[in-house]
Amino acid sequence: MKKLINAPENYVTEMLEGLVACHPSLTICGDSQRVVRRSAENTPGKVGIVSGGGSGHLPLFTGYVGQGFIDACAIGNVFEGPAIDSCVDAINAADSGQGVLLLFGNYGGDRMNFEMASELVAMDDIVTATVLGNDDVASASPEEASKRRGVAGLIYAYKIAGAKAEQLATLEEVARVAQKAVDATRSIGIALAPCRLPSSTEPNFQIHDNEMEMGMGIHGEPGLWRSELKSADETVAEMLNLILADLPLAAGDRVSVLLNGLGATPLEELFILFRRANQLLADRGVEVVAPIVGNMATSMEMAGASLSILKLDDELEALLTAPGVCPFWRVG
Amino acid sequence: MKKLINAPENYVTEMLEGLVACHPSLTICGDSQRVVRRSAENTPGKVGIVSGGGSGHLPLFTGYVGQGFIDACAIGNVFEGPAIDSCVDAINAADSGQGVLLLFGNYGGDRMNFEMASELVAMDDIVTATVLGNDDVASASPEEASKRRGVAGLIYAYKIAGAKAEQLATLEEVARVAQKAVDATRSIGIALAPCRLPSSTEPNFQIHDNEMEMGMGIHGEPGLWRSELKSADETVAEMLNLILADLPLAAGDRVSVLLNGLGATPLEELFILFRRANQLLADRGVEVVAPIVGNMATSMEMAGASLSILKLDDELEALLTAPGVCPFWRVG
Amino acid sequence: MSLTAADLSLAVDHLASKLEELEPVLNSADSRLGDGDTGTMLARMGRGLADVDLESTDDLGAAFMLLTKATLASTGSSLGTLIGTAFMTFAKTTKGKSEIEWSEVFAMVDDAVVAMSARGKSAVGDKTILDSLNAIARSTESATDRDEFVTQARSGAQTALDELRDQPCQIGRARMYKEQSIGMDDPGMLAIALILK
Amino acid sequence: MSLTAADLSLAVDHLASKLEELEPVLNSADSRLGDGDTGTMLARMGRGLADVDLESTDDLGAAFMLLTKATLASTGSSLGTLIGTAFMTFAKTTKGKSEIEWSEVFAMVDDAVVAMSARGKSAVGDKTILDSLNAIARSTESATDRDEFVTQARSGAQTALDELRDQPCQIGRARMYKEQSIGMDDPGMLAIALILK
Ligand SMILES: Nc1ncnc2c1ncn2[C@@H]1O[C@H](COP(=O)(O)OP(=O)(O)O)[C@@H](O)[C@H]1O
Ligand SMILES: Nc1ncnc2c1ncn2[C@@H]1O[C@H](COP(=O)(O)OP(=O)(O)O)[C@@H](O)[C@H]1O
Ligand SMILES: [Mg+2]
Ligand SMILES: [Mg+2]
Ligand SMILES: [Mg+2]
Ligand SMILES: [Mg+2]
Repeated sequence: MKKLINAPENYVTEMLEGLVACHPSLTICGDSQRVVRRSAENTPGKVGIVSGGGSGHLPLFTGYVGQGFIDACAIGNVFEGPAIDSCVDAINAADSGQGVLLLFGNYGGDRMNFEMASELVAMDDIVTATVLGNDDVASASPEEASKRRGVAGLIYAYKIAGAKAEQLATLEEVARVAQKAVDATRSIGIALAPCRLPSSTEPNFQIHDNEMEMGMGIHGEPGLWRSELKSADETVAEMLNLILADLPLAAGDRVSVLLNGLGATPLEELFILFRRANQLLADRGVEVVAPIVGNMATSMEMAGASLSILKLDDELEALLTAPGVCPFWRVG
Repeated sequence: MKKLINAPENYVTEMLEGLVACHPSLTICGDSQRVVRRSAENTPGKVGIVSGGGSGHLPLFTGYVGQGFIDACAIGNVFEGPAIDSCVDAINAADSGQGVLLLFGNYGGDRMNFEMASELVAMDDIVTATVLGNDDVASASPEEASKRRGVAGLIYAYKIAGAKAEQLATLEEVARVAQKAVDATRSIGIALAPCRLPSSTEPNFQIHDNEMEMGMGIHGEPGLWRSELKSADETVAEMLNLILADLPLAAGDRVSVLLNGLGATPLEELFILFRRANQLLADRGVEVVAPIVGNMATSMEMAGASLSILKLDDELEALLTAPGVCPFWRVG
Repeated sequence: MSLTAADLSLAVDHLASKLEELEPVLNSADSRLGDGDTGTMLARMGRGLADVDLESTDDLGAAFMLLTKATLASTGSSLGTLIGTAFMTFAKTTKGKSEIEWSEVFAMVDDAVVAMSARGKSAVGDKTILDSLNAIARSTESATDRDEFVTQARSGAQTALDELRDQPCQIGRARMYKEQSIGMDDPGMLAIALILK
Repeated sequence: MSLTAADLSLAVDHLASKLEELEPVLNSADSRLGDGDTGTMLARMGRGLADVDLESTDDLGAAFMLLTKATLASTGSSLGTLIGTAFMTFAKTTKGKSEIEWSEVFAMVDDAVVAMSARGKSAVGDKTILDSLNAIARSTESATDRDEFVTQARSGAQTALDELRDQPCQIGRARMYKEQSIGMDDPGMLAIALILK
């Protein structure tokens, strides 16, 4: 678990400097210098979309700042929510007078800080709406679905809300489709090996050489169960079953599939997993549209993968496949 | 070093199935089923470009099949060259009667097999030209530069040759710019942790917890030196110096920079490394154009990174920035 | 006896040095059920607080507001934001005052618990920092000076820790592992108990 | 005494079972200076060769051509392609013949070395499989039957291995570590020596 870094306290700052140096479409802003916004000027009449979250999950969250995606992102320390100031700065950066959608994962710190930030910007007459990503089926039972954490599936909500905002829809409408995307998305992750916080000398969890953990959280929080390492086909079948128990799919349904790597799992293995997920869905008569395979939401060098499924209707499919471009995802 | 796979002997086949299921722009073809070609029909009058290489390096090699990149790719077993049959099939797939450029890394097996394949297709009157990627400065001294191995920098040659072929240039011209791109590219890699072949139970090399290896090969072949783990800034400075010793750059020069991850190194760290490379080049008055940061050429779950620099002139820059699209790189 | 800006200054110094020392212990407590960052986050917050210039004002409200800002700038974690919320409540109550009686402090802690509970959507009994603060408020009702307050707070925090250890966590991801969380200390509660040791 | 398709069939069976057994040893020999796949690759090649139906023909040339194809289909590694090149040379020499004299085999091996050297852009002395084959050719010049041939080949392969061990590698990446490669066996040479053991 070696790291190619400098002083741990500069980890986030230096990472952001590298990110914007590589991607001129992104700019760091705000007093805190912990906000990334689009370099382009805000589109007049467009609802702004802001996200935020802890560092250590690239491309999530800030890699999805772009046209047809989110407009600004508040960036926290590794695995910590963004500080209130950054949330305020991000909202200000994204606002064009039509209101701002706050679209982020359902984590305590993030929620509290965006809540406080939205109270603060309300004093400047900025209207906000909030939609929380809560796709991780492992993080709470169906009865407590609203307490679930947001994981990789959040990027579907970015894409869909972003496409709606590009149509100059109202804040209410943008929030509606974002919520619809969240409600139609489920994810489940599997972890094989830990990561290490830059400030720490120890991995963030321990797992035996021959074990995997189903449903582990993206920060290494314990999952649903541990078992001995299974084959890719068995693993993905279990993951899919956990999702289908919560999001039933019937023949003729259309879905998008995101087979996401947590960081250290090679693309080869992600494709092997995707292949099986795709076959199993085809066996049920479910059609896969616009699938995504890659490292889209990571936990630094954690090994493992997550499977997300977005159940489509005509509206969601049109927004998912509408043009959009950010550094790590491009459509059209 | 756990793997999410099924039977090791199906690794390559299943990976390819997943790849083309996710990316409809790619199709598996050939008797061997070890060739990936563009799904689109060949452009009449266009020179074909074929590459090939061992598996285990995704997105390299086959992820760069696309418009304005390579047309077909022969796929070997993990870390083995593609078999002759696949090379022949790939050449046939890419040929539109204007000849085919064979553009691949300078590895013994790959070279011999493409050589034999080109002798075989010559009997069917298919004309080929060969350009070998040999960007890895660690793999041979400057005097023996032609013996150097090809690593991540090969993708610059793909992009540049691909853009030239799109202009319906002759085979001679396409080969000329490919060679020019190769000649203007240098790379150096650093490894922190090994990977494991799917068929093996052991990692492919051993390295201590506190060590890194400069110049290690993409298959884990020993590098130039081992030292204790250094900071990101020190590491990238050393890497840059090794490249500059071989490819001198002066104020006013323009280059593209590829900061590539070997598999398990998080994007955060790649951006921290890139930030410093960019600063050091700026300090010398060198301008960085169209940089790339990401996992573009990997060794499965190996931890580490490589730095590639392409020195530009007007022709190379125009071709590098010309439109092109494949599953893992898009310009314009 | 009253609490002044000088007491606050002393308390902050103690807090910062304790948090530096407790970093590994608290990280490892958090890593059992959470993400293992409680210690690092609190140590960073402690450094942020230590940097605040409390000499510049006699107004306790202004001093607490400086501490609030330092806390909220240093982190965006749940715990940090809740601590910032507590400081903000203290700032409101003490606005314009240069001292308050130690006997009034427990009521301020009660107010903080109410504000934190609203912000955190959590309640006393969920096995969080709220239980520690609530227990501190109860145990310090009779305190009239600093020494009494600290002694009573210490025992309150320890009692809460001991009493809730065998309860399941009700908040955050740890909620999913009710069984597993039984017998383990909540890292936030542990932090408060150890700071007062 | 002459070499027939039946001898070839026996030799292939021996080769395949030996290669299966040697997989870990050869991988680890390769991992010291190369990429650690020599054993796995050769074992796969062995399985490909074992699948060839040599009963179907008496023509040694046709039999060697089947072996060539099986080799080249099973791998694209340097070593595999060089072995395929050797089989192809044997196929050319023995085309249309159902037997050849054991005393002629060394000359066939010499031809193979020439073809492999051209394909591999390498030479005897570079510390590769070429050195083993060259040594085998030299040591078997006087062999007149299978037993003599095998015994002499075994000693030739072993002598080459012993003589070149302390030479530096001149081919592939190992070339860069001339110092390091001194004292280590080339995995291809080791494979030949162990197969003949
Ligand atoms: N909603 C909440 N209400 C009350 N206390 C909470 C809440 N969320 C977290 N805490 C407290 O914060 C501690 C965890 O802090 P920390 O590790 O910094 O949070 P994070 O979950 O953001 O990593 C818990 O031990 C608990 O005492
Ligand atoms: N150009 C060459 N000429 C002669 N022998 C070679 C050449 N390249 C490789 N070899 C032989 O092949 C062996 C390596 O085989 P293998 O591990 O399969 O190759 P790769 O380098 O493709 O992984 C070496 O030990 C050497 O004997
Ligand atoms: Mg945290
Ligand atoms: Mg190899
Ligand atoms: Mg925590
Ligand atoms: Mg090898």
